[in-house]
Amino acid sequence: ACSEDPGAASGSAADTAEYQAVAEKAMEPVTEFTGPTEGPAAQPGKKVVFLTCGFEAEGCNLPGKAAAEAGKALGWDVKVVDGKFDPRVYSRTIQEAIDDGADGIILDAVSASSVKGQVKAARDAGLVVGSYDSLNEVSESGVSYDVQASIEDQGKAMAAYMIWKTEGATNAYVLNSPEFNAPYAWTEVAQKEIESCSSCELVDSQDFTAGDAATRLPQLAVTAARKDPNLNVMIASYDAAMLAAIPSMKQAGILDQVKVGTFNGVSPALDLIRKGDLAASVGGAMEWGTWAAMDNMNRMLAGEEAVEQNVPIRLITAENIDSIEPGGPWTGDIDYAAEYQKIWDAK
Amino acid sequence: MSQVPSTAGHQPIRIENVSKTFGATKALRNVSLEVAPGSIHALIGLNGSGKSTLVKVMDGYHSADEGTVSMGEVAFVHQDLGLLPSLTVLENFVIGRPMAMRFGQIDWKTEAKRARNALAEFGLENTLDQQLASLSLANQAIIACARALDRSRGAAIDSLVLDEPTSALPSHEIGLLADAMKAFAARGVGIVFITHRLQEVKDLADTVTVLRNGESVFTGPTADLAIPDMVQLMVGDAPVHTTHEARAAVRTAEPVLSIRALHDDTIDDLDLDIYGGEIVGAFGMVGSGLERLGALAAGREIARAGTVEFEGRPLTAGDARARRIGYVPSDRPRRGVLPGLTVRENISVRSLARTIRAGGISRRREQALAARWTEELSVKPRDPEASILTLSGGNQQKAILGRWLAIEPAAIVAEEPTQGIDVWAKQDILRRLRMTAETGAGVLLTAVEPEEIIDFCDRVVVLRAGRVVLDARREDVVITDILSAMH
Amino acid sequence: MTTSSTRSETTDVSTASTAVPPAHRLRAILPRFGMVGLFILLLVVFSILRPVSFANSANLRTILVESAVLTILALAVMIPLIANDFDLSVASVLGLASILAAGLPAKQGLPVPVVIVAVLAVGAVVGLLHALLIVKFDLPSVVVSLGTSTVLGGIVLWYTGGAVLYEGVPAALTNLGSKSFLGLPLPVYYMIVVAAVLWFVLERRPWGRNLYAVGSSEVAARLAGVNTARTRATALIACSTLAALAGLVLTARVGSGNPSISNAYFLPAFAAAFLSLAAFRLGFFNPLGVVLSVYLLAVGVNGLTILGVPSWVEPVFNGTALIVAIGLARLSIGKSRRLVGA
Amino acid sequence: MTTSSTRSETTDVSTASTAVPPAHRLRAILPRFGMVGLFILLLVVFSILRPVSFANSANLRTILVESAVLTILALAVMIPLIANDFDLSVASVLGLASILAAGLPAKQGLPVPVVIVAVLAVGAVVGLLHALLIVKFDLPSVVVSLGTSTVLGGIVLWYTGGAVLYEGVPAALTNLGSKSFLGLPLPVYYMIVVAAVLWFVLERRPWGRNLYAVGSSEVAARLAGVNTARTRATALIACSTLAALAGLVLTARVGSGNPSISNAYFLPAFAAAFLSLAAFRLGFFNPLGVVLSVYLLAVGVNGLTILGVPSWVEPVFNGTALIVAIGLARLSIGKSRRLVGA
Ligand SMILES: Nc1ncnc2c1ncn2[C@@H]1O[C@H](COP(=O)(O)OP(=O)(O)OP(=O)(O)O)[C@@H](O)[C@H]1O
Ligand SMILES: Nc1ncnc2c1ncn2[C@@H]1O[C@H](COP(=O)(O)OP(=O)(O)OP(=O)(O)O)[C@@H](O)[C@H]1O
Ligand SMILES: O[C@@H]1[C@H](O)[C@H](O)CO[C@H]1O
Ligand SMILES: [Mg+2]
Ligand SMILES: [Mg+2]
Repeated sequence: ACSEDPGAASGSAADTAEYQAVAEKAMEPVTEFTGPTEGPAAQPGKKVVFLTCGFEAEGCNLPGKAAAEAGKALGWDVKVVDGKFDPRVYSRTIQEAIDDGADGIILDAVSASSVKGQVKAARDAGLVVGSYDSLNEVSESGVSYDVQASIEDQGKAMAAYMIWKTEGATNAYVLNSPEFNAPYAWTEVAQKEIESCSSCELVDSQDFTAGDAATRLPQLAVTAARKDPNLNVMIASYDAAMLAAIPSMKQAGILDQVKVGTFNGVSPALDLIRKGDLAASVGGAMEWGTWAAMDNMNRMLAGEEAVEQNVPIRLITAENIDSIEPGGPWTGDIDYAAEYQKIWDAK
Repeated sequence: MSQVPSTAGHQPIRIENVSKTFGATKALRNVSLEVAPGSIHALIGLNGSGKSTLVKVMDGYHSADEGTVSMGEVAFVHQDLGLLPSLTVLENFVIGRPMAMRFGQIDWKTEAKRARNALAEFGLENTLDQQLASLSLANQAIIACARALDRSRGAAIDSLVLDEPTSALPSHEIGLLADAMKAFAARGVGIVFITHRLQEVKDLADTVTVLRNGESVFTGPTADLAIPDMVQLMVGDAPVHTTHEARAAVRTAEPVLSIRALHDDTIDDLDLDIYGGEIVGAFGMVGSGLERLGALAAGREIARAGTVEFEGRPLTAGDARARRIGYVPSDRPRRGVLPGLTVRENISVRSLARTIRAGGISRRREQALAARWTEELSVKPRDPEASILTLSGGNQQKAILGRWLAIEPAAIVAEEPTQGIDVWAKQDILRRLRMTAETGAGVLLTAVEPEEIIDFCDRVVVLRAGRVVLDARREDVVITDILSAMH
Repeated sequence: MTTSSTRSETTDVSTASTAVPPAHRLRAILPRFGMVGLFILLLVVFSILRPVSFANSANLRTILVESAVLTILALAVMIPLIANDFDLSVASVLGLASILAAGLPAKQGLPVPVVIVAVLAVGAVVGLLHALLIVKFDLPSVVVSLGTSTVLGGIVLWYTGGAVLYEGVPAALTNLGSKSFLGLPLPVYYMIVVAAVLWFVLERRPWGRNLYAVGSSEVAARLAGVNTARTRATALIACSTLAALAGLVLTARVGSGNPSISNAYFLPAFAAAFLSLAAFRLGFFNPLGVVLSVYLLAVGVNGLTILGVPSWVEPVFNGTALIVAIGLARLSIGKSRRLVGA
Repeated sequence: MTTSSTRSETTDVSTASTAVPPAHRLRAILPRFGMVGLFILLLVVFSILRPVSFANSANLRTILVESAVLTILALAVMIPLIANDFDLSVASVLGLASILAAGLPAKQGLPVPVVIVAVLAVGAVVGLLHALLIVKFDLPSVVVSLGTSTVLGGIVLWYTGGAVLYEGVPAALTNLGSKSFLGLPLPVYYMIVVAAVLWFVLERRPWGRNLYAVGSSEVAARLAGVNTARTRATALIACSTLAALAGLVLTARVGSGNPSISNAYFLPAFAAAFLSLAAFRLGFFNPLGVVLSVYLLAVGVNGLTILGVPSWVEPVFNGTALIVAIGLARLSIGKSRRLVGA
């Protein structure tokens, strides 16, 4: 690409200012609970299967743990399943849930279209099929509801921060994971945002799968930067994807050249931000989101409609990392659990 | 059993003045041979006399330089039977030929009936479902013959040619095969069989042909020949009683190897002592126990019962001491050579410890060692880096012997030490073994053909039916004593 | 070759003398059905422990259908194994086939019948290539198929860009995977047909005899008049074609094509094939044994899951079962024959 | 069987007559270094095409270090292969070792030196188990190691719950993977030491010769007085222990333990081991050949990536290289010997 020519046009202070504004807004802590305040009490004795994309991705492992806790709070029999990124495991799990007479299933980062048949079968069998962090279409034969932190806000926040920090001279390399709807959408938004910045350039983008995270991505990330000395930004669909790549990049001395940004705000990503190895991670309050998905499950099992849960997001960077408790993910800054507990305990 | 009426329509085998040369070797010199339908014709001769070549010419493996071969449908059973150990007898029977089909599947009923008929005359009709490997070698050989015949059902078979069909068989099983051959002959099938067992010739054949150096030196009724006569014919004018170069065998007081009450597959209560400094030649036919003796005496295998004492202490399974006993197996290609490795590696495999310098094998010393023994045993080509498989059998044989001479062994057990080795190399090797003996090592040589090595032994023993039936100082016996003790 | 034949040789001799008394005969028959016994035992135990959740037709149906694809693949692996050829590429062929089954209609807009033919053809071509390299050029099957496997993985990556294909997989195709007949989903029938046909050609047709003959000793088989080259070649082709069929069924069932699916199938397919050494024809790879093996493991895993054991128990169960089974096979056939040769 | 001997005999004979002229000698030597030539060629070509981005010390350093772990693992695979034993579990051992290296300090709070010893011990124990099952009980190595591999996978799942272990990997450990000496990261040195030691014991110690002898013909080696059982056993133990070392280095380098990392190492490790058949000692597995193979592929892939070829080219390149290499090996050693036996 034109990357070989030295000085890419740099944006003026004016337009980076608005990017800065967007970023700084997204960096502010969450102050109040934006979710629903009333709803049906916990439906007793429900059996729910929480199917995660795979424990190996911290962004699925974390919701899995949260689902178990929410289950306890609801007094439900919740089974959390490691999907191993394998559609066969997905479909077998759904099938077993049906056979086992479960009341509901929640897909976490699992695309309903990759298991159309089973999802339809589940709906036909009268199960509620919820969807969290999976960006699934709600329909008769598809999922019953979909909980998702704002795609737009997350993508924009990432792009804005990078453009700001590179003074509008962003040369970005994007790692997309088409395997997962939500992360793909986040990077897509970020990508559009960068392309819309006149002084920025999208150098290249590559697709990858969860299986590549620990194997192909380290090499790929390093060579991508080597290939193009002007590269200064790398954005990947989700934290877990880059966790193994960053040590390699660091050793190759590439982190001095390239700012890495990812999504989810899971604990190991935050540690990397503290070390200065990761520039930014946009969190979608994953535990909160999981509780929200469980709340909608409870509503539908009570025969009510699912509601918008307004799961918050936050851009986490060196600037605001100190405001977050070490040793854990970004939780949403406030006690969301207590809020849902209130609803569920109500008589 | 001479011509039976039923032989009408069967064609005889007629071989006229066939000659075959391999480079320098005149394998066959205008050999003529006629085999009448229903007759059993024995073909005998020393190793390398041309028997197999004649067979190979008949089945077209070789084409004759001169002469003509005319024969009808002939079935061949080669030394290896071409059977499949892990399949059943029935499967072996049908494999490799068009099978009877019914409703698109193998018609096992018909095939079984066919096989049963073919095997009935040998009382093997009930083995159809057994795994071949579970049958005795004799029965396997019979099945190979029956199969060969059965194959040519279509064009009624005229003759059956068997190359050393009995050599793999323990003596007590040969009877079965003999009866089988008689049965075929009774059907009017002409039979040619090659053997080294002269008693078989007497028992089975009506006609015998003796080959010597590729020449047919006798053809006639078996009745006209006594076993010693056959031996005489095979050996030729070479004096049967060669004068033995007198030698003061300096024998150690205590035996190096001392075998006591040994019992195993073909071995039945065998005792034998081998002293340091002497060369013992053990002879016997296949099945006499000879083929087991070597591995047991060398401590490579442990007998079912009885002991082999080495330097006063019994050898146990995996006994490290056994590595000071050299062992040259008769089955050179499979059990002797390390295929794919170089001559150097084949020779040095047991001597590496002594080539170590500064903690590592010194290439220089190893090459020196290999070079020395290729020289001493005149291995051709003189190239230690050549792959062992590019050497002729005899040269491979020399290299393997070198492997053991190189470790200055306490004892050497060599099976068929001269197999495939030409007469000069033979002198080298045996002289080498003598030198080793003179260093105080005990040497045990085993051979099916006494002529090969007898003159280099201090003591000869003969095995029959698994025990020692003759044990004498070399000078006290003549070769015919040994041959008759063997048969 | 030399090694393997050496071993078998020495044993003929050793076993030659041992006769076979009828009592011993029985003891030789029984082990063949040990695995059937174990299978039934598992069914009974789980049915007692979980009469509702395990022993209900729905669950058993799930077990049947969920393992149909694996069974077809394991049967494919088994074929060349009989002749001591390893095809390490089956899982990748399944992967490519599954991707094409999803992509050809969606991306290239081909009609389903054409897609089916095309996918099977691709499998056959891979098999043909294997035959050429392994049989004609005498290259080791492990290495060749490892190579082709890697290349096929690359082709999948190229075709999918690493993304799961699920848009536009036509109902005409997914119906073939989801519709039922007499209460059983179609894939179960495909599996049954494949197993039955294989059993027939291996047990009842000359080709099968020849294949086992080659496995017993290629040289001896050739001497006996078997066209060993053609036999091995057809085995390799059949293997790849069946693997493609498995991929086709997978996509029809799941309704999507996943670029990294093959990993999940590689080891289980071989495990089931090897397990068959311990069932019915002891020491021989055999189709019924393969089917039994797959379902033995499937029932075990399903039952354990329903009992609520954690998921790590599954691989531990599978691996242990494999080792125990091969150990029993060795015990019952004795040290005589080598069980697997490459 | 006598057959195959006659055959080998006849082949001897046929070749026996042909003397060895020096010209022919040269033609026999050259192919050994074909792969070195190809390696250099690749380096040159990429340096010309991408003088800046490829041919800079930083990039070459990356290539060196990123493949160090794979090299150690491939060397491990190679050892039992020399004696015709397949250890399919190496990748799983690497996986377990890597997980333990991350988990033992983090979860159990063990000090790093203890962790290192413990992890290597685990490897050795797996090897011991293999020796017992494969050598003592005479079970096929492919099946046994497939079984243990599956079980080890289960243990990893049990220990990690399927999640990646990030927290609490001590700096004392990660330093061993990230610190540099004379400009080269430590893992490179580990790899070099392992390769050098292996080269020495295989080429310069009797043990190595015995191992090759067993590979050439176990029976003949045993009759020649080689303790074949002990030789095979030690080879299997060395293999697993080295695989554990590889896992240790991996964690030290990446700073986390990934439960499914083994998938990624399984095939590449075997590919490199097989490729060594085509370098230096043609037709023999050899350590220098393994190292060269890994880096030949690594350079090819790195160069291609820098040229900007799409990622699917990588596996296609690897697979093709493997097949071509084994083909050349066959061409240059002739049909006489089999290249791989199991
Ligand atoms: N293909 C060949 N090339 C060269 N020489 C050969 C070949 N076949 C046989 N010979 C030689 O011809 C001679 C006769 O060999 P042949 O195998 O016929 O002997 P034989 O009588 O069968 O011996 P044995 O009793 O050991 O079987 C031997 O000197 C042998 O070396
Ligand atoms: N299977 C066979 N088919 C045809 N001929 C054979 C066969 N085996 C051996 N020969 C021939 O038999 C002869 C003896 O075999 P051997 O391997 O001993 O070679 P050789 O001539 O004795 O070599 P040297 O005497 O130099 O050791 C050889 O000339 C060989 O050509
Ligand atoms: O957010 C989740 C997690 O990041 C997971 O790792 C991949 O799927 C995404 O949807
Ligand atoms: Mg002969
Ligand atoms: Mg000779």
